[in-house]
Order: sequence, then structure tokens, then C-alpha cells
Amino acid sequence: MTLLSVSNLKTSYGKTNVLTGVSFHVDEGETYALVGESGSGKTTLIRAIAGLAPAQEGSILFQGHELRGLSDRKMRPFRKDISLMFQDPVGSLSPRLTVGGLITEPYRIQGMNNRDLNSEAIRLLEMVGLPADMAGRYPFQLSGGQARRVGVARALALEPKLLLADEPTAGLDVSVQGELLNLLNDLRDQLGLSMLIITHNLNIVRHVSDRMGIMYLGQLVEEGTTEDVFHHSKHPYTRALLSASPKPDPHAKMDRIILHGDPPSLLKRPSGCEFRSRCPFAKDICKETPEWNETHGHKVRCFIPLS
Amino acid sequence: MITYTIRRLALAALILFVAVTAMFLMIRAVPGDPVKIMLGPRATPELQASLTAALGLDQPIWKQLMIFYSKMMQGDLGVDVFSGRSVTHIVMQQLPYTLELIFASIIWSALLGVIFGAYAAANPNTLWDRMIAFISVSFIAAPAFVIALLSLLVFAVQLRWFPAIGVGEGFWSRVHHVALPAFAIGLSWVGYIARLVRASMLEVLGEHHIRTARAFGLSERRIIMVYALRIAILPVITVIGVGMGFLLSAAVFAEIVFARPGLGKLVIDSITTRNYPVVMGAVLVSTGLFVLSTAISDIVNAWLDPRSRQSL
Amino acid sequence: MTAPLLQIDGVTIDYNTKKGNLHALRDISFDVNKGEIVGIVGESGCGKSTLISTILQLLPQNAEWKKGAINFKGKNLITSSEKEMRDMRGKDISVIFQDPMQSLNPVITIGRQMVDIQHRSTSPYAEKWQKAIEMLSMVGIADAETRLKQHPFEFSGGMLQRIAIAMALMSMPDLLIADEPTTALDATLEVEIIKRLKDLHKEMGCSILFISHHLGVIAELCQRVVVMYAGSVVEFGTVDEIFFNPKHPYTRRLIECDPGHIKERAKRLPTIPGEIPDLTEALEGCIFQERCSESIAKCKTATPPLVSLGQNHQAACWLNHNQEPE
Amino acid sequence: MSDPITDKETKVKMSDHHQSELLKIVGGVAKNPLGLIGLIIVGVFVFCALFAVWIVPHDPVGMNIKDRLQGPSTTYFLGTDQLGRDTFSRLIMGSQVALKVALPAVFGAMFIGLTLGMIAGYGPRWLDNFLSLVFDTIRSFPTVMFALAVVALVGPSLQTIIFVVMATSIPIYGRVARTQTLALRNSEFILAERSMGASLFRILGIHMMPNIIGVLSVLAAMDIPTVIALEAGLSFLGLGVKPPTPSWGSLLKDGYALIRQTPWLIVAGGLPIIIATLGFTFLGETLRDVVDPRLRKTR
Repeated sequence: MTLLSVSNLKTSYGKTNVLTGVSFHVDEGETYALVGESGSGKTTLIRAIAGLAPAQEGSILFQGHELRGLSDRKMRPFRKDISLMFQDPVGSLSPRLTVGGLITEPYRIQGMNNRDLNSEAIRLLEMVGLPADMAGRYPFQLSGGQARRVGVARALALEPKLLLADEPTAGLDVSVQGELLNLLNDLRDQLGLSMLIITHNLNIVRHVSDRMGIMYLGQLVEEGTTEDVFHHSKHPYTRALLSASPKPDPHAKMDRIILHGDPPSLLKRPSGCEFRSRCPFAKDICKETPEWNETHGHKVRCFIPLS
Repeated sequence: MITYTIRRLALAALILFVAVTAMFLMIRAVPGDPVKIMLGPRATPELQASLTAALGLDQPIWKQLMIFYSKMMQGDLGVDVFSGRSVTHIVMQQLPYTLELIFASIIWSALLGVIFGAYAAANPNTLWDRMIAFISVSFIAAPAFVIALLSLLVFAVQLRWFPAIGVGEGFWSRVHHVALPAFAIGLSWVGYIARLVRASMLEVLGEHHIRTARAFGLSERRIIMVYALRIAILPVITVIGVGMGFLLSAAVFAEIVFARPGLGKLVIDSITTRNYPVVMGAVLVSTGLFVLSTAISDIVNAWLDPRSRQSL
Repeated sequence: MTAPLLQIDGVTIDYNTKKGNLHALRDISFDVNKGEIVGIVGESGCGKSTLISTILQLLPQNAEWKKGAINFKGKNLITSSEKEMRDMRGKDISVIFQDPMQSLNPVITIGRQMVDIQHRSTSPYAEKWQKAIEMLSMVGIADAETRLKQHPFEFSGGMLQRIAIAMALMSMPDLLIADEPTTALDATLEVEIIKRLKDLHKEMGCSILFISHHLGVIAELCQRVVVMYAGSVVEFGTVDEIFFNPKHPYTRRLIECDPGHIKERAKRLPTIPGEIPDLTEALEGCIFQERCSESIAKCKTATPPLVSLGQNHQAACWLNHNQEPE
Repeated sequence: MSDPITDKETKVKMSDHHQSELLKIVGGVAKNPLGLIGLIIVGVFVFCALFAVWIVPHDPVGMNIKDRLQGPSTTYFLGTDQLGRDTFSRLIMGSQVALKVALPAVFGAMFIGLTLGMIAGYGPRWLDNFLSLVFDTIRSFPTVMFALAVVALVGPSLQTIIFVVMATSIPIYGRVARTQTLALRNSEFILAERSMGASLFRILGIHMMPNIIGVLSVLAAMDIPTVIALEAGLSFLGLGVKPPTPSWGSLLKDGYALIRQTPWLIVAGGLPIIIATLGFTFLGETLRDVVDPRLRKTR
């Protein structure tokens, strides 16, 4: 059953349009990863879904309810089922509250403080593998890893149906990254959670997501199951991204696609296929705007997809 | 840069317009008939009627405002009820003395403040640095008019090193007369600027681009004087711009204590004689001076720091 | 074998902090030959930046040199005077820093800064301006003439990093130190910068000390690799030895944890449990033993020395000692 | 799932930190020598203001012409003024006026400035522009000039001074509160609260305000001396509290008139102002370091 379905979502700030019609869906219990570099609009997208950023056009259906344009008051009941995890682990914790207070903040906001909040706090700390005496600490006394776990505990306090995670492993060393991803995987299986993760790090996507989409300049350019996209990527940009993360192996063969030039600015978007200016395979036809072409679940927006 | 200057001056004009209108309405909103208050015991009905007409007080408020602004545009700030002389002339006659006092106090205090601040930043946490910090804090704490009174008592009355009254004729005599009041007003400013320069210099010296400059072997002098000062000086310029308002206030006291002519003394005297047009004129000119100085300091800042050009 | 360009021998640096003496670097030893690219791999808190500041002698006031020497072109940098060091900085040794947005003066134009760093050459201003234009086009920045008149905040991260490279290579240094130059950039930009560095290295033949926590980049770019953990060198060897025949548990775990290394989709990702030990407390035994799954009794008591295991490969771990080659 | 090493069950005490936080701050201030001096001076000042009526050796308004213009003696610690009134008693009573003006004016301005500043910083753009214009306009009047104009219109009194001082300091707090709110508005913890559906009041009251009140309270501690000086200044110009209520400013006014006869009135009127302002400034300085260590590096 489809939990979240986003169709033709458009956002713009003043004259710069950031998202130019994004469509995808996340099924129940599925983890969907959105991969894109800085300036691809992925943070704007996830914040639009969480109701923190305005979206001018398109629709965001959550279990059939339209969320786009809802006032804060009407949106509040849905906030129980959708929770957002932020990129900066310490920065997303209100500095003057203790960890115990932070974790039980969702209960207070949703007016569910008739229960014993202390025991809830201990339960949640337990769930993310933090000692109970952590509840008395303030955010500035936490390490990156610990703050990240408090963020997870807070996000899962009301057992949401959909967890939105903005760069969950940003700023973590490789050795600590694994710990957090394992925690997310365990909790997903325990609570039957659906997750939408956005990141620029392709390596972690392969181990966490069921389906994934590649974003470029506010548009999805390729989408499919993670295995499909990794082994048979079709869009030149995806292929460049995949080849761009060097393997820790000195003899790895280097059939790499190097993109020349910088991504065009959102102010003056190229006409037709917006990747045309950097694509090594660009042809005349690319001056037109490519539409989706789909082969059994694997979509790509390119006139001459790579084999 | 040019567009920024124009927009900043337009904002300054808007602020001045709103301030003057507020001032104008405030005077009109006061209960009681200003004319009767002004004339006091000499209020005969005919005198009252002619004065009301002269000041246009019988017109509706917004009409009065129109008249006021149209006259103000031609530099006419109304007429002094008692002496019949134009307010603009009176105020402009006193303005130079106040400006002389303010610039004298800014120059010595900003100079000393920057030197103290830069020295303290150059060798942090040394004995000198802590001493400068202590002195700056105590200077800031000393209110200008108390220092004025005490310095008058000690240096003028007791020791007679400095004249206690007047402005003096000729360059050196004027300097001799302005020295004590300028010292009194500027003193708290030395501490204020010293601390600001030290704090902002230390902060800039800690930034990454300074480390890059050092990694390229630039001389320490060049790094401090060009690479660090260009950024560290920005908050100081803003404070000096805003500071004009504080100095104007302090100048009022210094002019009274040292019996110097100037805007401050003019306002005090015209208040005791209830001479509203002159009060209005003097306050208007000093507000204009303050709004202009904040605008200039923002413009100088924008010229030195290209990033702030987009801020308007 | 000619003498190495840079030889770091037993360098030990402490920081005296409120909580006591922090042993930031302990017995660091490795060398860089002329024209060679040596990589330093280490996660946060391993002492990479302290090492760079020590080489450049730009240590903060609370840093205290304990022992060790750094020989660069036959001169010990630690005992050199500030004047001698300043002569070398930007001429013989230049640096590229991590965050391009922070490492250039925000209120001075790029052109002015590029001319300023040529302060040693006596050629006229116009010539220096021309050299700046040349260098910018060499790193692939179009219409350099107008670009020089702009300020850093008018450039993207990628562009600023290319400018930083141009500035660093302008004086044809003998040693270029690159402190995580691509960490703040996106992957596609990272590979482009790496490729450009490789080409410039071939063209100019300067040695490069490349610091990163990204194993893939090190594997692709460097000839020899130093692995650092919490302030000490745990392994040092050719890139093939390090990646295919790691002789220290930390290096092995580091390679295993790199998601790029894991071919198939893993249900549970490998991790290194625990955290970096507090370097202010007295440290005895091997620094990694708390988190090491293969630690033996001796690890707790004695600090393993950096021992050569042949074929240009050294490691500091007691496990290697009983199979030491004859 | 829980971490084996620290498995001991401890009662999570969501203890109320607030009063312990206050004690911590006072403790922190007392440790610093500057802070200690400040604390003592402010303590004496408040003590005099509160118990002035009881600790005054003579009747501050009681005149005895025969003892006029005496220097300091055992009976009149700081001598007498031209009407033979005891300067020392008038000085003690003067501290009452100073406090009566400073506290309501400063804390009133702080809270109004805080609310307006937060509204400007968090509200829609047009409201921000409007409030900023209001702040800039009020601020554009040089404080004393504005005070003189108002006093000229409504006549001198304690209420006028409090109104004038409060009006001119609201923009100072307003602007600082606005910039702090603007900086925090897009910070991730505020977005996190919004993403959980927190109401506007909860965001401003519980999450935004505690992070701003620290900076503002330091500003207030540093602003009290300026307010005391302003009140004394206005009384010195004869536009402050109406005689005979004793104020430090009126002491100086008499002193100025008799500067050639006796220096004691100026010394007696001037020194308490300087000492009181030193005390508050030292207190404000160390309060800044204790409340917000981040600010320390910019000291």
C-alpha cells in the first residue's frame, strides 16, 4: 500500500524555482533514498513534505490525505505519523532543554502528557542504546554520535509511520556511520517503519534503501530499485555519480565519467535537458525536454539512456 | 556601491521624516494651549490670537505639517517667538561649537581606543592586556557629566590649568577651552572602543584565512594591518556612527558644566523660557545629524566590506 | 637512494589544556621522497591538523614540543627561526586547506590576494597580475581577467578550491600539503579536483602530502600511505601493502568499514565500537587496544613500536612480532 | 539493546534546574574578583535604597541654616549644603530615587524590547520592516535631547523620567532581540520543534526566549549605570525629580552653583554615581562571562 505519494511538486523562492515537478512514492515498510549533490533541492523537498517549506504546486498525499498547503493546526495530527530527523545532530536539539526533556517533547506538544514521561524517556534511551543517566545531560555535553541517537529517539517517540532523515550520517566517521545505520535498520524492522532518506553519499544508500531516486537541479532524473540503479544505471549523471566514489582499491579500473564545469546556477537554468551542459554524451536532441521512459519499474529521464 | 548609497540615504531620509513628524505631533498632542504656556503671564487675548495665527496653530494638524515641511525644505525652521529671529539662523549659529566639541572628543578617544585595543589584541593575556581591560571597563562606567564636573572642580577651579568658561578666540585658545570638555565626553569612549577593537581583532585573527596568509609567509605586520584590520575595523565604524547620538547627549551636559555655547545649551535655555520653535529646531537638527552619521558609517562599512552591500 | 625531501622523526607534541596535558602527537615518524605523493589516513581526532601545524611551525601558544625533529631539504624545521620558516612558507612548502569558503579573506579581491602572495618576487605588479591569470586558467577557471576582480563570496566551493590550488602551486613549491581539500566538496567535484591534482603533479613534479579520511581517494592518488589513529602512526607503507596486506587491526577494520569496499548489500554494516580514548590521561599500552578485537595481554602494558616488516612496510602492533621476518 | 557497560538503573531526576542554575550564576560571579567587587557595591547600593529611611543619620530635608556649607565632620560625614542639610543623608536617600528610576525603566524596556524584538524577528517581513523602522526612529533621537523635549512638554517628574528612559532603551533591547531571533529562526532545533507541530507560543516562549534572555540580561546589567547617570543628569539640569526629593543629580546641581565655595557637594554627589555605575558594570561584565561562555572570547 502506498504510504506517501508526491506528484509534480514545485517550489520557488522569489524568481528561483528550486523544485520543478518532482514525483515519486514510498510504500509501507519500504526505505526510499533520494540521492543528489548540493543544490539539487533534496533538503527543500524533504522539508516541503514535513510541512516546513511552502510548495507552490503539485500534491503530497499521505495515506490519501493531501498535506500540501495545510495550516500548522490542521497539519499537527499528521505530525504524529511523520517525523523528521535533521542533518546537524547537536544543532537540532534545543540547547536549554535536557535530553530527557527533548525526547519527551513530542508527547507534550501532542498533549499526551497524561503518562509518566520519565519512564517513556528511559524506554526511548534504552531503545537507541544510551544509558538512562543520559537524560539529565544538556545537548552541548553530548558527542556527535550520542546527539544523533537522541535525535533518533525523539523522532521515534510517538512511533511514526514515516521517518524522514536528512543526511543521517553527515559528520560521522566511517567507523561510527555503520553503528547508526545498523540502529536505523533494526528499528525499521522492529517498528515496521517506512523511511525516506536523503543523502549525497551513494555508498550508504546501497546498504540501507530498497528503492532510490537520483535528483539533479530540482528534478528526478532516474529512479528504480537500488540493485537495478547500481548495476544497470541508465542516466549519464547517475553513472558519473556511481563512478565518482573512488573504491578503496589501488587497482580499481578507472572507467570514470568526469563531468566538466560546475552545476549551472538555479537562476539561469539551461533549456531542454538541464544536464546537457555537463553531459559527455549530449546530442542535439537533448535540446528538447526529456520525459520519463520506464522499463519495468526502472525510470530514466534521458533521450539516449546508457545500456 | 552607488545603489547601496542611494538606498541607504533614502532610508535615512525616511527615518528623519518619521522622527520629525512624530516630534511635531507630540508637541501638538500635549494638553493645554502651547501659546498660553509660551506667553505665560504676558498672555493678553490679542497677543494670543496673533501668535496663534503666526504659528498657524489654528489650522488643522495635517495642514500645519504641510506648511512646516514646505518651509523646512527651504531651510526655514520657523521663527523665534520672542526675538523674531529665524530659528534656523539661531541653531546654525550654535551648531559649530557643538560640532567642534564632538569632533575633538571623537578624535582623541577613538585614536587612543584603537591603539589600546590593537596593542591588547597583539599580546593577549599579558599584564598589559589585563590592565587595559580593567581601565577600559572602569572608563566605560564613568558617566560623562560626572567626569565633567569633577574635572572642572580639579583642573579648572582648583589647579586652574584650564579655563572653566567659554569657547576662546583663535585656534590655540579654542583648543585650550575645548580640551577639558572633550576629555570628559571622550573618556568613556576610550574604554568602549578599546574593548571593541580588542575583541573583534582577536576574533578575526582566529579565522582560517589569517592562517592561510601566514601559511604563505606574509609578514605579521601586513597580516595585522591589512588582512585583519580591514575586517576588525568594521564594527568600530558602526559604533562610531551610532556613537554620535551618545556624544550629542553628553555634549549637552559638557556645554552646561563648562558654560560653552552650543546646541545643548540652546535647548536648555529655550526650554526654561518655553520657546517651542527653537527647542523643535535644535532637536530636529541634532536628530538629523545623528541619522546622517549612522548613514555615513553604514556607507563607509559597505565600501570596506562588499558583503554588506547586499544587506539592504 | 637520495635523502628524502621531508623526514619526520619521533615528533611528540602536547597541548596543555585546563584538563591537563593532551598528548596530541606521539612519536610520529615517516618520510616523503622528492616527487612522491604520500597520503595520511585518519579519522577525526587523529592529530592530522596538529601535524601540519608542526611542519609549518604555526602551532598555537599552548602547544609544547616534547621531542623529535622534522628535516626538510636538510634543515631541521623545529629548530629553525621564525624568519627562516617564513621564508619557506609559501615558497618551498605551500598548503591547501579543507574549507574553501573560509580560507580566503572575504573583503579582499582574489586578484589582490594572488598578487600579495607573490611578495617575494620583485617583478612589477602587472607581471604578477599576469601570472595570477595564467595560474587560474591552468586550474580551469574561465575569463580569469574579470574573475580576479571579484571577491571570494562570489564563487562556488569548487571554484574557490581550484583558486586555492592555483595559489599554492604558483611558487612551484617542493612540498604541497593538501589538508582534506575535497572533503567539503560533492563527489563529482572531488574526482575532478583529484584528477587536476594528479595532472599538475605530473607537470610540476612537486611532492604532495595528501590528508584525507576517505580511503578511496587515498588509494587512487597516493604512492605511499601513513595510517594515523589518536595521535600516533599505526602503519606506514606502499599503497598496495596497506590496502592488500594491512598489518594493523585498525587499518584492517577501517578498510572493512568503508561502504565502498563492501561489494554486496550487507544486512549489518561493520563498525569499530567505542570511541577515541581521552588523550589527556596517562596512556600506556597500545592506543587502540580498548577497541581492538584482536588485542592480547601485552597490548595493555607496552606500547608497540613502529617496526619495519620489509618491502617498505611498517606497523606498530604486537601481533606482527612473533611472525617477524628473519 | 542497552549498553552493557553502564547498565545501572538510576532514577531519572528531571530535577528542576532553575534555582540551582541561579545559584550557579551567582557563585560564578563571586569567584571572579571583578564580579565580587561588583556584587558588594550593588549589594550596598540596594541596601541603602531599601532601608534609606532608617539608616539616615539626619533628616535629609531638615534645614539648619547655622550649619550651612560645613566640610565633613563627625556629625555631618560629608558636610552640609547651602541650606545646612546633611549631604550624607541626602546621598543615601538619593540612591532610592536612582533605584526607583533604574529598575522599572530598564526591566520594562527589556521585556517590551524582548517581545517586540522576537515578534519582529519571527514574524512576517512587513511587520519586521515596520518594527525596525519604529526602532530606528526612536533611536534616532539623541537620548538626552529626546528627554529634554519630553520634559519640556509634560514637565519634570519621576514618571516622566521613567517613561523617557524606557522609551529610549526599548530599541536597544529590541534590536538585539531581533537579530538573535533572526539568527535562531532557521536554526535546526527551531525547525525540529516546528516539525513536531509545536505552537508559536511554545516555540517563542520555551525554545527561543531562554536563548535570548541571557544576552539581554547582561545588556540590562550594563544599561542600569547608564540609566542612573541619565536620571542624575536630568536632575542636574533641574529637569529631573522635583525638589526637595533628594537625588544625586540635585546634589551636583547645588554643588555646581557653589563650586567656588565648597568642593564637597560635587565630590559627595559625583562619587556615588561613579561607584554605583562601576559596581553595576563589573557585575554586568562577569555576568556576561558566566551566563554565556561563548561571549567570553569576544571580551
